[in-house]
Amino acid sequence: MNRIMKNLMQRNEFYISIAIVALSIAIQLRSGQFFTSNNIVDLLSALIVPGLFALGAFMVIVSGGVDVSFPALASLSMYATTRILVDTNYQGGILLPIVMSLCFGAILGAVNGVLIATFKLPPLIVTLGTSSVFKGIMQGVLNAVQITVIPPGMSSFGTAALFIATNPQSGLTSRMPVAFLALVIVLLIVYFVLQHTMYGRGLYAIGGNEVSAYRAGFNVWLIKFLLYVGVGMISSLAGLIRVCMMTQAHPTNMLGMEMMVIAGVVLGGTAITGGSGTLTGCMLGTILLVMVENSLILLGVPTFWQGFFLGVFIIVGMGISALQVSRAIKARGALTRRVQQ
Amino acid sequence: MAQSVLKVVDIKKSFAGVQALKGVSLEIKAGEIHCLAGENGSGKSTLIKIISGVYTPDEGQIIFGDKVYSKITPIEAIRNGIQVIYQDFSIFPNLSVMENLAFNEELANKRKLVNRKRMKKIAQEALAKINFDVDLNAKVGSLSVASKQLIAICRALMLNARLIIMDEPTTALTRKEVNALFNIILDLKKQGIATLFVSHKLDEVFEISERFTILRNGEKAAEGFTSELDNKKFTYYMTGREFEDKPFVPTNVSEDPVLSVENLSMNGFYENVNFSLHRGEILGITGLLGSGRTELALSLFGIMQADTGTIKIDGEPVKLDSPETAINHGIGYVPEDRLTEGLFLPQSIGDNIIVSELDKLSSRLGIIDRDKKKEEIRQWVDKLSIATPNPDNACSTLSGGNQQRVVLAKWLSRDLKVLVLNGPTMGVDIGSKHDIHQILRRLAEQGLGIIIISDDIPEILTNCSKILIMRNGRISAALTPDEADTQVLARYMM
Amino acid sequence: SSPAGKSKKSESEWEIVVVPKDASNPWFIRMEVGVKEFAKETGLNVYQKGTPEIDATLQSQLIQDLIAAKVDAICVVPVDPGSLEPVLKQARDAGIVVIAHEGASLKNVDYDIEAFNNEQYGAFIMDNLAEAMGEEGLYTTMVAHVTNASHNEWADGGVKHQKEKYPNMKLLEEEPRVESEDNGDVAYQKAKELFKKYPDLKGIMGTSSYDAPGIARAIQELGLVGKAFTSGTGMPAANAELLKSGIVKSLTLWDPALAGKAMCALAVKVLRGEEIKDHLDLSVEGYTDLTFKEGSTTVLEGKGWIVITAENVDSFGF
Amino acid sequence: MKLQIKNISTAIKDIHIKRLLVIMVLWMIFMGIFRFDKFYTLINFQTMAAQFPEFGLMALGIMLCMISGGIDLSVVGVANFVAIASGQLLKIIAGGAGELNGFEILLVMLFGMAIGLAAGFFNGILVSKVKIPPILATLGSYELFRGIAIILTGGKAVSGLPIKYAETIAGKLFGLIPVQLLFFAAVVLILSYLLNRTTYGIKLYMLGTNATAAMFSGHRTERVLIQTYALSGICAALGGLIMLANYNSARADYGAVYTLQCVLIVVLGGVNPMGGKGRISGTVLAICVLQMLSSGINRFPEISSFYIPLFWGGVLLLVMVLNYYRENKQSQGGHKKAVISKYRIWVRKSG
Ligand SMILES: Nc1ncnc2c1ncn2[C@@H]1O[C@H](COP(=O)(O)OP(=O)(O)OP(=O)(O)O)[C@@H](O)[C@H]1O
Ligand SMILES: Nc1ncnc2c1ncn2[C@@H]1O[C@H](COP(=O)(O)OP(=O)(O)OP(=O)(O)O)[C@@H](O)[C@H]1O
Ligand SMILES: [Mg+2]
Ligand SMILES: [Mg+2]
Repeated sequence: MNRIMKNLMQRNEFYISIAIVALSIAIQLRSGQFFTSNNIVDLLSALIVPGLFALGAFMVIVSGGVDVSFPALASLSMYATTRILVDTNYQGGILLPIVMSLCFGAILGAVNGVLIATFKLPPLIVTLGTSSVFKGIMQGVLNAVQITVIPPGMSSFGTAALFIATNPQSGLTSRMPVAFLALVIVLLIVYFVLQHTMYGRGLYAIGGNEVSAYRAGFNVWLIKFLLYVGVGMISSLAGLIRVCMMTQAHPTNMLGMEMMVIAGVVLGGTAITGGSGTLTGCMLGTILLVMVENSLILLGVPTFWQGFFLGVFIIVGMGISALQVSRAIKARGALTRRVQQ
Repeated sequence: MAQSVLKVVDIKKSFAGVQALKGVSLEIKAGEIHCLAGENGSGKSTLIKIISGVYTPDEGQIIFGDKVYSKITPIEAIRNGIQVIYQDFSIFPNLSVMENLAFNEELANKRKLVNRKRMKKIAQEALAKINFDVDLNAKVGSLSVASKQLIAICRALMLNARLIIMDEPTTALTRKEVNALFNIILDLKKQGIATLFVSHKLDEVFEISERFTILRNGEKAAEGFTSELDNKKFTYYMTGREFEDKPFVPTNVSEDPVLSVENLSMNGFYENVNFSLHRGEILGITGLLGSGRTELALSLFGIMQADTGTIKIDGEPVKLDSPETAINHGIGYVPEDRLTEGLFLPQSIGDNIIVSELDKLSSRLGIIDRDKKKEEIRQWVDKLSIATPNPDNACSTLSGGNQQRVVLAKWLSRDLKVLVLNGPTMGVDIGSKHDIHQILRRLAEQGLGIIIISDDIPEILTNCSKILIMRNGRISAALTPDEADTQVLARYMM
Repeated sequence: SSPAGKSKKSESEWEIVVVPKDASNPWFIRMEVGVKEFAKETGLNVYQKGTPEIDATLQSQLIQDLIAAKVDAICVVPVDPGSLEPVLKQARDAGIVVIAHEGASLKNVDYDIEAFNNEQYGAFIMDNLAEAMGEEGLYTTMVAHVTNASHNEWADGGVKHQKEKYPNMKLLEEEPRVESEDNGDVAYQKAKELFKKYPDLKGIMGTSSYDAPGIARAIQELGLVGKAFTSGTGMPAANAELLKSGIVKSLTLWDPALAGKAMCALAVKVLRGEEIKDHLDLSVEGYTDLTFKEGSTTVLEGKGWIVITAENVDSFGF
Repeated sequence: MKLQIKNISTAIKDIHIKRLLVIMVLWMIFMGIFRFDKFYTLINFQTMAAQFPEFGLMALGIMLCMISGGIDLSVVGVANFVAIASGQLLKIIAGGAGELNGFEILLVMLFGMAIGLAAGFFNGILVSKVKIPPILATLGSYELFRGIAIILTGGKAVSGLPIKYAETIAGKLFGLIPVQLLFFAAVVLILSYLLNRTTYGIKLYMLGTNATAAMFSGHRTERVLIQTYALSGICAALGGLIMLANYNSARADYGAVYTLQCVLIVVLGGVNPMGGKGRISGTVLAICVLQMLSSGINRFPEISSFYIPLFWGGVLLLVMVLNYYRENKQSQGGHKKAVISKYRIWVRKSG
């Protein structure tokens, strides 16, 4: 029991969970609305898109990189998909749009992949560049504008509900979107890949030590290339889901999400240096940030104070986890790389 | 005659203008223990990387039995029974022992899915081969250096290795662990597994190897049976020079100690440490890994703080709370690992030399006097004969021995009272090692107090005028070189 | 205030540039339609050029570039009127004709055309909301950003109007103004939170064209159709389904294409040196009888806004 | 002077700088062929020179932080915060009459710079003492400064400033040289002196190269970091003060696009995001290239401004790929390099 406790205390997930619980209670106290079925459903549905992005960002960070291009990539691919379908007056179901956006995502991701894996360029710089290029293609070449009427198959998918949660007191209802399943499925796939395939272990391996990975016989090029292709596909899917759920495509309103998504992943204990981090932590960190961003009104933070509050939250959250880490390092004497026997 | 496991013929390789290998051939026979020696930068690591498929040779052939390759990939090398233990161990610090051990085999078998049961079995079998006991789920990064090395060895033993290559396997090990390693190598020999290893420590070469190959400047300088070799010849083949190692006799010892340490303790690291150092003396500290000597050194340099006790400089108690205060009190520290702690590799050699004396070369406002700086750099490059065409070149262009001289120069350029060196000649070849020892002796004669922390027993015995042995955070013995020899030291260490 | 015959060049050499707030908003894409039409009708060199993102500094730099390129007239819809004053002054000093739209507070302009008065427009949105709410109940206002000038003027106008005219309605004191960040998804999330936290909340007055659709989505999902209401600005085609579904009763707008055309037409008149006086006719629908705002010699007001409802939404053709 | 020339000639040898020069020359030739009369005018160059200082100064701050191995994403937040606070002070000093003298302008600028210094100091503490990864520390502080700016103004613009301020700072010296450019040039000179001639410069590069070794060399690394972020804060503050003059108003959301643009500039200028490498001349050149590209594109009414980011990202990627080919030609031993290119960006290893 004691050992379990001690083990728990050393884990970042533990602190994040405490933070989530504390925040929930705070929201409950301030609004009386947190622990209602429909509020929980609302939060889960708000989690879908950031959650998908976070999964992609997480894998890249684990591999030792940083990707800031996923919002631009998702925007371009969802826009291209929607534009083509609207222009051809597509009336079918959701399958084709998904396949199309996955293809676009794979192609755009491959651009990142080639630049990073083949030319061995730093991922941050590459994705800064491609994010600019993707944006330029979308707005310059494709002349992107808001698309307000999307194919019926897409909007019915976006508004379809798994179930509807009703708050018995206020009578408010919230829809659990079918799209939530996409998050669950991708989460399961990513979990499987990371934990149960050599490919996934390879990601951790190159994040820990790329040279060793190469020497051990991992195909580093392929691992990186496929990583960016996969992340491109996940991001694209997120973009498409967002379009479906909003029943309109807005080319630019996902841009700028990257930093918050990365902040969530790192908050969840993923080392930005690569090689370590758990999927649980990643999701918990994301949930925490989504909760904060979507509960400022419930918390009663006045509009003018919301930016300030968010800033303080990030700094304090990061500060605590950073201090925690450096304390752990000190305790282990890693500063002097002391040998533990 | 045993069949050959590996043959390389006429290998050439060059990097951006440096011809690292100029046509080297080498043959390893089944079960033989072969030593590859040479000065820093003579091309040993390059040759090993070519054999293991990390580098592609410009010319030449790699032959396994009857298969002839002009280039290979790491996987092909592994399939042909080649396993390498790199200088940096090539481990994954972020992953578990089990994964570190099992990856190579899983990859060689082209497995796509992770099977923890199978991996566990592989790992357990690997550990069993050398009777090594460690928690399979521990993160390798949290283990001791020796354990890391053992893991690297275990990993190499799998996959029916026929040749195990070790690049300077003993740099990070103490004598006890070296003995264990040698037993393993002999065991492997019995199983018909050959070992090729690189080392700078002569006693080890003689103790374990049967045949040797010596490289000089990318060419083969000599090869043959170790039994036909002696210390002098070996050194001569490597360096083209001859050396004589006389024991150090301090000549210019001050009356009062320059540094005295009284009842110094740091909870969990070391306890009740007492010693004093006079100007002109060279004090040696040795002990096993984890005996607390590094922490003691770091406390003298202000990076770690002792809990109780006093440190006195010239009889005055001082409070050392940062490297800066230590330096201001005249204490310098040459760290264990020059690559990560001592040098700024991509920066110029010159800047590396003057980095600790910036304020001496600048006005009060922090503006650097360029002429003074240039003169200072030139002076130290000359004094320590650092081999470089231009001190503006990046420090990474220097060989290991020369890099170590740069680290020394960095400290000597300050007017120090005490210089602490942690592993001053780790990974440095005999030639440079000798030069560095001469420099240290000269400095002592000029009135500097020197502390050397080292695993290299001969180094301690020949260069120190006093020897402290640490065990479990305490000083277990204080000896003079005449009272000490390898056995005595080992007894106090364990 | 303008000297006659501003330009010495022949008309075919004139270069008239319309600078919108940004280039991707459907609103300004609609404006460009009008600008292009004007160019085609008159054969003059008239075009629209926007910045890739909505940002006051980028807009100001674009105008500086246009000054350096020595264009003849600049028609601008300012992101933030205050920030443009210095650069518009430079433009006028360089002899360039400056026409603004939605920039009534600007000083350094030849003329500013307002489809309407901001305060009145806000009042009008409030009327629509009040009607939907049955002139009673708790409401709040939503803007793109609290830093956005015109949205906040509309919202202020709306609130003022409510206080005067609808005594049974009440502004939500705890959250009198929320931000949608010009993002339909944020509008949706914020609206959901508001309705959860304040069960009595009955209406949200939107301003940005992303607000009403986002709020409507929240109303629909929370099962509040018929119990909570919204109103705001929006384009017909974009909101046809929403209006027809009955969640939103009516939206207000003016046609940006016509506004764009009107700016260009006015610029041409000024360049030609024609006299600008009350009851000005620009030959553009809704701008055929412009009058100066009271006490102003630069602000011309039209009769401009349109209400779109389920009935008329299909009749606009945009 | 001799040293100066030597500096320039070594800078030109730097491949990054060479490439940027080539790009700039090609673009100037292109503009000369297609839009000579609209580009090669005094007023156009004056306009460009008045435009880039505000974001150029922010880019210089980011450059310093990047050399230290970090980054400063809060510059725009600092700039707006400073502009708002200084704007409010200007109004108080000038009073109803709107009178202002040179001394008062100086005072306000010092006030603004002091705020920038404090904000940068705060970032420095977060990065060096609390050890938050710089990318996140400064992202958080960006939100924080922006939040404070909104609280100060209720989100509204600070306007109605005494015109004297804008006339002075956004004016032209001898009716020819934009005053903003003078500020920028002064900061460039000071920073290049700091980086090349002072102990701070060496310490900064060393810290960015290897923080552990810097500590073992007796440098007070935390202090160097704090100084660096504080300098970045001052640069951003100057940028904010110039914005205040350029727009004669201040608001919490001016220039939000600058953050990413500045990071792109700095990287394109050849600064290594892992730290330890980068020249001020590269950054200045990259700023000029960006300004010429975007001003140039604005000379083509038929090309949408959306192509600016496309060009910009394309140039960045092209330069990087060219570098790859060059370095690869030099050394085939890709794997030693792989160790170095092991990407540890924006992160300070603790200890
Ligand atoms: N990737 C590389 N790029 C450029 N030069 C290299 C590279 N690798 C090795 N060299 C150069 O090739 C020569 C041989 O280096 P190598 O590492 O093989 O020496 P070594 O004998 O292993 O030395 P040490 O004893 O220090 O380990 C040296 O001059 C070295 O600087
Ligand atoms: N985690 C690690 N990763 C890589 N190298 C390490 C690590 N820990 C130690 N080393 C290296 O191993 C060598 C031995 O270091 P270590 O601190 O274990 O020895 P020590 O000085 O005998 O120990 P102590 O001071 O605790 O008695 C050094 O070269 C050190 O740099
Ligand atoms: Mg070697
Ligand atoms: Mg140690």
